[in-house]
Amino acid sequence: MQSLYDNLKTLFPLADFTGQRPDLAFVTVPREQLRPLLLHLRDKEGFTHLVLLTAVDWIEDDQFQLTYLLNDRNSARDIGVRLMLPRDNASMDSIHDLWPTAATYQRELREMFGIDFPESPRVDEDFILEGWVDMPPYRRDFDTLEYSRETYVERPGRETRDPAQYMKQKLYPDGGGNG
Amino acid sequence: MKDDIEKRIERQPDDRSQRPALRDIPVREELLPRTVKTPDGQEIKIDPLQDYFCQAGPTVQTPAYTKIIEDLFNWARAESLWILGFGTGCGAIEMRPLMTPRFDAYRYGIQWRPTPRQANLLVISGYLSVKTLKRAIRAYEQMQNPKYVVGLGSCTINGGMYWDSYNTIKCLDEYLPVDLYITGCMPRPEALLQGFDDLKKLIRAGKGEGANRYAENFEWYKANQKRVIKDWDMPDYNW
Amino acid sequence: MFEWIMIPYSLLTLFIVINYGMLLTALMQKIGARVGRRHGIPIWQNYFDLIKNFGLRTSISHGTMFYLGPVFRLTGGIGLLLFVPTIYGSEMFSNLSFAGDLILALYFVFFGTLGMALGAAESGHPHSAIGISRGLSQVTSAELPFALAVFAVALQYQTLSIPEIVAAQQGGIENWTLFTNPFAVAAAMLSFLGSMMRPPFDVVLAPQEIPIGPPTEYHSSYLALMQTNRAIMPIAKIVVYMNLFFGGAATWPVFFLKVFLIYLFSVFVGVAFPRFRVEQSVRWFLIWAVPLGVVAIVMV
Amino acid sequence: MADRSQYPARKADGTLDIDLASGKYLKLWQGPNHPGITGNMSVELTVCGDEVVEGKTHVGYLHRGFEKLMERRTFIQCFPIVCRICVPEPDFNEYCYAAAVEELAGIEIPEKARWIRALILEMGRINSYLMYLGGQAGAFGLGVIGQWTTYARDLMLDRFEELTGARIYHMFIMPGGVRDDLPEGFEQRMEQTLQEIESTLNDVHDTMFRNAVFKKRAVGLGYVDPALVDEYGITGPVARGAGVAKDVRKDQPYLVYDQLDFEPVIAQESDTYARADVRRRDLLMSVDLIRQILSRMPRKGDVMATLPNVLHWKIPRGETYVRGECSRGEYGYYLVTDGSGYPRRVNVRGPSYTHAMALLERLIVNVNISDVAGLMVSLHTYPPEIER
Repeated sequence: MQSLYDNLKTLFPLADFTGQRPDLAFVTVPREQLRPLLLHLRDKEGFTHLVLLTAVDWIEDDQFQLTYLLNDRNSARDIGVRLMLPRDNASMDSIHDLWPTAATYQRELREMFGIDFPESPRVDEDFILEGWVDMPPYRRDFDTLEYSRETYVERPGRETRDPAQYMKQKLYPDGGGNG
Repeated sequence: MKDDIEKRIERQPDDRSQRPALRDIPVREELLPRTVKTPDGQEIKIDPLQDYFCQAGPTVQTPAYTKIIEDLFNWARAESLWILGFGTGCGAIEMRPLMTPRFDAYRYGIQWRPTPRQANLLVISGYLSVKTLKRAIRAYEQMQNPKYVVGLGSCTINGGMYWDSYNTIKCLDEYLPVDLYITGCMPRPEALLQGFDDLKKLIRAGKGEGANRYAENFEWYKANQKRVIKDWDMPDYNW
Repeated sequence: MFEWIMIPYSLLTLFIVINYGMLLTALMQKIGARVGRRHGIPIWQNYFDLIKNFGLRTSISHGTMFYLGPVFRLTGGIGLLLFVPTIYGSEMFSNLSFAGDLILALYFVFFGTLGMALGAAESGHPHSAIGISRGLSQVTSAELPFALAVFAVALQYQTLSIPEIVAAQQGGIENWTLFTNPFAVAAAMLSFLGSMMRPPFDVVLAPQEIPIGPPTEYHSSYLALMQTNRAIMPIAKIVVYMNLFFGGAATWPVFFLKVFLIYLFSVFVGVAFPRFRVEQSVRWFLIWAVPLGVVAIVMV
Repeated sequence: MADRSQYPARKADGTLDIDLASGKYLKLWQGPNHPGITGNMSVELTVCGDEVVEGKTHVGYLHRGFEKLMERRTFIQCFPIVCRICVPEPDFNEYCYAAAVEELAGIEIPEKARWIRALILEMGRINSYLMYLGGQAGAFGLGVIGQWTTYARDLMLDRFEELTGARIYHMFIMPGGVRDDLPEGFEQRMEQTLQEIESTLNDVHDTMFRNAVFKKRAVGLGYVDPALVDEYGITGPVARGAGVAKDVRKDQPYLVYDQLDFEPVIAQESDTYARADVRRRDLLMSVDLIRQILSRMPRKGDVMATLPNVLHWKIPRGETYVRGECSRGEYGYYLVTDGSGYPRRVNVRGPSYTHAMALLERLIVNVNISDVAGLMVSLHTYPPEIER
């Protein structure tokens, strides 16, 4: 993977590179370089299979990370292309013309993270949720427990404990333990 | 179950703060009133929400027969449970062994019906996401009185594994009149057979009046359903 | 010369046939279940379902024809039964048969389907509509070889009265049409498969495609009527086949046995095959069954 | 064959121009409450005559928000719920999640645990394929196959039960290894089960695959052009049915698959019949693989690595993707950790995600209504993988 990274480096201004496994690496790319990089990987390097496209919410530094994971079957290697987006009204250009299935992933991201992909087909239709009136649920600042408490009736009698404390009480009543 | 319902009805109206909506949902355009041109060229006005559904609410159907006949009917109902073939959740996967050689529920008069009109038992097989709850309500209301609901799996009782999920209901009998719960995640076919057997006992004893319970507390059920289903785009009673 | 005693006699026939049909259909389901290594429904299940459906408290109508659909269907079944001699030579059970009842039987075989189509169409359910269009096209193509076979038999025995046809087949198994005119019987039995709503010709009801076709919207009492007909219609149809091709039945035991065997034929085929698409089944009838019928007529 | 000339023209934005009021088209919802649908999803069909003009897949009826729920559970708390994502074959969730966590936490699992994991995965594959065969035959109206295969599946579930204690949700493969060793005499009982399954498969082969009517229905239905395989991210039997020997077990061997000898099963016709046949032969291959695993597995050795105190288990920042070949295709977990005791992001990549959405919507056009169910089953779509 290092060799791949080196000759990619000559072509594109790539940021940090992570060799996760011998057959899996992640590179970070600036937004305007994403499309040429994907095209290069697909056509020149043989990464023809878009495995997944998903997002990670780094709310501390106010960014979304988009991850395009590509797979090259013939030489059995994967590369994940990372891309950082500003978090407020995030928007990204669609790649559904490179891989038709990307449209599905983009619909999900639009709904679950609120990341907009203009000109991606059917991107504004309901995908998973129906009649969702709250903020996109996969964002970190959406508290699912609070939401379900406020929305759904709960049957009385259900209690939850912090497992660490509970097991400590159970296992080490004298208050010791390896915690 | 019944008095449990009444207890809860007493503490209505629910004082929980309704979460503010961040966006409002437009009515789907196939539900908007419109004029269409029929193939033979005449113009007709259509208001789907008015024209496509029957607006009459459910009414309490008291058994109008003598006790003997009602008992006979109850016995027959117990002996022929027609399940609506609607796998709402992962519990549906244990329904398949139930219908096949090892367990063979047909022996007990349990059969599948693919259409709600002919089914008289709605098995909520597992957690209900809001989207499915909407369909389940429609399916239930299309069934004919008397009809029974069996909640299958812990997640129908109190949320089970998904107690903190934002998309699944936690307490099924707030939204549909449940006659019986079968616990487990997921319940084994033996548990299902036992559950159906208990349901038969209930029906024979004349306790399977869920449809009437639904009709009596109709407003309460509807209020609960509408609190959860944010885009309520069907009439209150859609058969 | 019509005798009023006919009426209670025919009703008695009807009663026997209904119960026999109820038990027989359940038995056939059990046999099918055995192929799946199951025990299947209890033999009394049909009665439970019938009582239950009559006992449902609410029912929804979609209009007059919606009511009449099951009624027509039931009329088709009962009419077919009553105008065909059930037991040959028996004063009690030869029913209202008369010269030329063959034509009437042909008509009644089709009658129920038409009524059903009208009724189900009014329910307005798309699955019903699709099922009807499939059903009518398939039944029509399945009726064709049967009609040809019937004409062949009528030509062969020079009569349109079923009792006379049965009479002509008496006196030994070798006199049955089955052996005197095998092509007609072959054509008729193929069309019999098509008319029994079992695989490979059950695309009309096809649960995985259009659950469950025409009866989708039918429930409670309507459904109960149709169940009653489901018990009568096959028996009545089989009675016709039995009389025309298998030498009729002179006593009830023979009747029960022959009906059971003919029914079993369709069940055996049914459990072993997937279902044809509708255009495939129509093509199948036109390619295989109709030529047999033509041959039968030519041979006579 | 409906008249092609009546088919709707495409508008500028690529969508079809369909005037429902013209009476030429009929909108038909297949599902969610429909026996011919796989799982709880729905296809919005627009039909002209008997042929589908346009089909849109609608999912989300089974959405529980796993990826959100896992963000507020510790790593060990996640382990019991991941298997709930996919009912017919839960073990792949457990494996992929466990493998991802181990990779990021730098845990090396004992050798025997790797063998037992492979064994569990193959058993799960057999279950899933048996379900599929029944569904495929049932979609064409041959109900008896479902009876036989479900019975065979019950036998395999018994093996699962004595190994893991559960029928469906096993919760057996946990981070650090597997929960327990094989019980006494497991090999012999497994051998009996495998023989039962093989005999069932012979019956299925005679009744289903040699059946003229089944061939009439299945041959030529849902042809997948091999050129589409990479474009649409097609994996698993659908790809192998199209002649592309795409099998993660061979391409990027995980667990012990590099020590087992097998060849990916492929067919060239790329229609429903070919896919069904690929799955049948793949099932037989799994039976053979289980025999290999049981014979070559190390007899002794522990099955669980020593974990840190799972209640205070923090995993340093990192991200990885772990994949496996499940019965429907490539199953993968994309796991991101941020140094805390909770996963930062988990993304489940189910094969149905591409099969049931983009591919199905493309294949379903011009298909007869009767064949829609058969087509969906032949893609072996399973909605919870799409919506989680």
